[in-house]
Amino acid sequence: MLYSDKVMDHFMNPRNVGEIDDASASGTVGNAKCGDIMKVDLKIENNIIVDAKFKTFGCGSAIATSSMATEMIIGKSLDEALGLTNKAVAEALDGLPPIKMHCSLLAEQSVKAAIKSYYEQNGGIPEDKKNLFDVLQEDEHSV
Amino acid sequence: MLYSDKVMDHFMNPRNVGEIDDASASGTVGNAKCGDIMKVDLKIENNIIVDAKFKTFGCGSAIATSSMATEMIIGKSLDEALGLTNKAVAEALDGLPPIKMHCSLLAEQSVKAAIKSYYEQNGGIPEDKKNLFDVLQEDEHSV
Amino acid sequence: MAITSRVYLDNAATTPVHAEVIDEITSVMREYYGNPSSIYTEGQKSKELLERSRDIVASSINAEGREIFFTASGTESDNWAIKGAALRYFGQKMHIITSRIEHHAVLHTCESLAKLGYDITYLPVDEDGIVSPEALAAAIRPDTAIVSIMMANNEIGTIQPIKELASVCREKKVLFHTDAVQAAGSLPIDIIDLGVDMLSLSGHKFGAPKGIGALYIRKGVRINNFMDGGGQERNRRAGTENLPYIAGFAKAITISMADLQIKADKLTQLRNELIEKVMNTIPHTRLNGSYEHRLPGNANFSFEFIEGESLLLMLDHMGFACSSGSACTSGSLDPSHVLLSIGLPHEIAHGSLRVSIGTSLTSEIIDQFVVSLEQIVMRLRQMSPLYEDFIKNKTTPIIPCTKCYKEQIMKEV
Amino acid sequence: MAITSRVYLDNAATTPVHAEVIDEITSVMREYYGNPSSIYTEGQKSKELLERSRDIVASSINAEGREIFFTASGTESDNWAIKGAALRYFGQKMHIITSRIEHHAVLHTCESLAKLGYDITYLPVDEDGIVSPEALAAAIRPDTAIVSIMMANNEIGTIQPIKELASVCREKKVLFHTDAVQAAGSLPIDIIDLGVDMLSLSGHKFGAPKGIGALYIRKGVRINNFMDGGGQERNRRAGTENLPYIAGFAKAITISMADLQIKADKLTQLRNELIEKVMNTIPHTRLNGSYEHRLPGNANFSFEFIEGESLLLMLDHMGFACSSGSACTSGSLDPSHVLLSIGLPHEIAHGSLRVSIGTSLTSEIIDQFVVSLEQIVMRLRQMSPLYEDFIKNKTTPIIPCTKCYKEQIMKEV
Ligand SMILES: Cc1ncc(COP(=O)(O)O)c(C=O)c1O
Ligand SMILES: Cc1ncc(COP(=O)(O)O)c(C=O)c1O
Repeated sequence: MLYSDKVMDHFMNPRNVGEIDDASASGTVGNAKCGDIMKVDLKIENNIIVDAKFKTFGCGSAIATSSMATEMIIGKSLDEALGLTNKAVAEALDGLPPIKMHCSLLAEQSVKAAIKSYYEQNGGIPEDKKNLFDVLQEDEHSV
Repeated sequence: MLYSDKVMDHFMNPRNVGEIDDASASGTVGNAKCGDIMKVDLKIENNIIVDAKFKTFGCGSAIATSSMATEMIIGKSLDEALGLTNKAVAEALDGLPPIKMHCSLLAEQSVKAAIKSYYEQNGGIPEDKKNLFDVLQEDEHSV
Repeated sequence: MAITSRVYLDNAATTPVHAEVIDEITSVMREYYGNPSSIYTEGQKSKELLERSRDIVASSINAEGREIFFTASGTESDNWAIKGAALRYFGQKMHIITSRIEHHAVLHTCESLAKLGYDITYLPVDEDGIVSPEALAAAIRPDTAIVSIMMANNEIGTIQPIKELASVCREKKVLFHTDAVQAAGSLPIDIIDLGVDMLSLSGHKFGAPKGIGALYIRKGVRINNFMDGGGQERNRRAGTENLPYIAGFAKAITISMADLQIKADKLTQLRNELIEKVMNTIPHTRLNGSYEHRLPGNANFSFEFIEGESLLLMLDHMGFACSSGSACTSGSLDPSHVLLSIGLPHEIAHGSLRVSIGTSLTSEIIDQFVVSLEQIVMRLRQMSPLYEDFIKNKTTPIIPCTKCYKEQIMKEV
Repeated sequence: MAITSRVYLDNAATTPVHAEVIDEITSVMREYYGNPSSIYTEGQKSKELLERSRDIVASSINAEGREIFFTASGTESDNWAIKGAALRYFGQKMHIITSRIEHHAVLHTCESLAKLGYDITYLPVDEDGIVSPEALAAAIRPDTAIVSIMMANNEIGTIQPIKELASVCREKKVLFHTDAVQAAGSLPIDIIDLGVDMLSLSGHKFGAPKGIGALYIRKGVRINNFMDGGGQERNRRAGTENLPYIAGFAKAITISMADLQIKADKLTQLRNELIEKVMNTIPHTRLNGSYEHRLPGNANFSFEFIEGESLLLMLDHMGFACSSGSACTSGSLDPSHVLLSIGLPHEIAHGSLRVSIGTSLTSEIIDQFVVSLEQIVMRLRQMSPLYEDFIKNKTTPIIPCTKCYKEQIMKEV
């Protein structure tokens, strides 16, 4: 198979699809031109992500990584969530075909974009965290 | 099949193989370098070819055309034998593969070479026949 | 909801090998092992079957045996035709004309020639995917070595006016090649009528296995060899002949040509039914390609707001095998060059679906398919941030909502 | 005198397809129709078989899966390796080195590159047909793009010192390709040990059908694509994959590698018996090629005073299928370039016979064969004007009359 069973499970039965009406922050990366967009809404309380929902326009692995990434950050502190890497998401899915690795980048980026916007609305990005958001420029996909 | 039944018959059971001890004339054309040599001995009485024998080093069609050509000239006058063309030999064999047509040229040439040598030993080539021997120069095979 | 038996709707990608063709290939593998170049009995037996097969293929496109050269694929036929013609005039005629919607076997061949210094003109197509003979005439230059325009497109099924295009080339004395890989088995091919110089075929599009093709080269047309080596195929295509597949190719072309018109009519009717049902059921759907000049078995849709690969995966899960022009299925970032060339914006091209049907399709299966398709498209739209924006009135859709299909037809006919 | 069952002694030309391979191919044709590039179930199932087959082929020559690329023939592998390497350096490195005794798939490829401006060095061989590593070292220039020397010769069976030749190239940092089409199935191939950059294989020499080959390309080696088009074979060899034959190729290579040494020993013994009997029975006979560095199944003789095609035809009539380097069987005026390159005069080269045996040969059949061969050679000599000249003492023979064989061996070992 092209994808692992875990990818197929998260693709066919994605967790956390949807929107959060009173989201604390939201991040969107990718663009339709390139064939993938991911939007993530976060509900943050006391620096803890208490809920996350996503919507994704994209291929099987884009949807599966969106699902897995939201699963991985719910219940985590912002610092922990900022530590989420695309590699970790892909590994949690039992791997992705090499050609699909860029889709997992999208998941990492959208979470970071949401947290960045949360910081910006809440007193600015802490100086020691600024470099963590470099990844948002790394990929041609970023909006 | 590569060859017609008639070619195969004349190849497997060639007529007139051998030498004529008291040949009136003999002609050899081709060379070993090119992979085919044909030698024909003629017994001529009163301008009639009463016997013909050949030896041939060459491929299937070289042997078959040698056999057929000798068959075709036995009992013929020299004038008639000089009219033997490679096309006629090939046709009498129900055709040859295009790539093998040059082998039938060898048969025509060797008969002409023998008759030429007969003329040369018996008062020279008649003026009106000279052009008939042009074919002996035509082919790079000629000795 | 997954159906038990699978429905194969990707006949443009490849077809199952016909049962009779399998039998033919198997028996040739068993009984004809002689090398056709060998002069002994086994070799000559093989040679005879080879030439018989060649004559069958030739007569099915109204050509002569000596104009048919067997190759190992449609790709090889395309490579040979174009590189063979171009390299023959290396240093003299360094211009090649093709279209923007050719198969990669043609486009990438042209690109590799460009690296050797050739200048390539990629003719545009209209929104139906059609190349204009006038545009071709205008593009031909004194140094044009070859023109290559496909007979029918593999994604959107558009059929080109090959006869007109070939006549432009004949008038200007430029070689004309057509990739008829998708056409063969669906459309009648008469090379005398078409007036082409070269024509590519591939067996696996009409019931032969993958790995056998042919190139028609009109007698008198001289191009360089592509496969250099032994003297096979009258010194023009080297390599020991693949006799089992060649015999299978002949068998498959015979079968597929046998009741071509009946099959084509049936396919067209089923295809139209499918198109009608899909377009009437799913809003914001577009039919890509020409309605009129279209391969009988081809339908190609774009569903706005969703991406093609996820659509394919879900269809597969439901038991349907289809294809997409989505970038993700090809491993590139850009979606199908064909869909972009007929003017689709990237986001619409990403959400495309090609359904290429066979004659075993029924109205019942079409209905099952459309039900599944509708569910899947709805599901993916519910997941799509683009659809959310549209629903929240933040954007207006690119593909109109309803009756798009009928409007489209009205415009065309 | 014709025997009833035929004896096939032309395994170097092609081998019958192995029964197990036929079954494998047939079942793949039946059960794997999905295009390996398709993402749905049928496609992925095909893809898995494709990759499994690739790994099998890889491990049989001690390579990695990603170093194996399937092609449609040995000819294609040779074309790709040489053109791919040469064209990558078009305009920069315009020199190619090969040997005089390569297969036409290599020689004609070089000739077609010569037309594009490449300079070709054809290394000479010694009387056994061996290329000297020193001569190769001396021929390499700063602008040498690739060296191609075959592993074993298809006519005279001579095995080259590939390891030494490859090491010369590695030292001088020049790409080295070897055509191992004749070697595979007869000799062990370990690409790590050999140290080659590229290696060509063809299935029909070891029980797969004609029309499937492979090119090993060492990881890290970059050459241009030859077959341009779709993204198959990791974007390096376009064309929908011929899965039935690919699976058959893997099966055949597995079978042929299984008891390679046992088979090779058996073939060598039978081959030596054959050589001994032929040489002791028929005067003025020469064994062509090396006695020591020789493919186990190959014997190649020249019979003075006679021509090869007539010999083959008569042998065929007697039930034996063999081959010759006679000009007449190739349709040219010159006999085999291989026989001329090892120093045979034209007239001796014309009278050559290649016997390439399989393991089903027995001493009994060898005896029958030698009886028939002797009769035929005698008959043709009786018909030959060259023999007449010799008998009449007009000429001296080129090949000594008796014990030629024993003298030959003594000289070699
Ligand atoms: C040494 C050698 N190289 C290349 C080839 C060509 O292989 P194929 O017939 O598969 O094209 C052959 C046999 O035909 C061969 O013997
Ligand atoms: C239009 C067109 N040309 C060329 C090809 C290549 O044919 P093959 O897969 O036989 O190489 C295909 C299909 O793959 C095709 O659809």
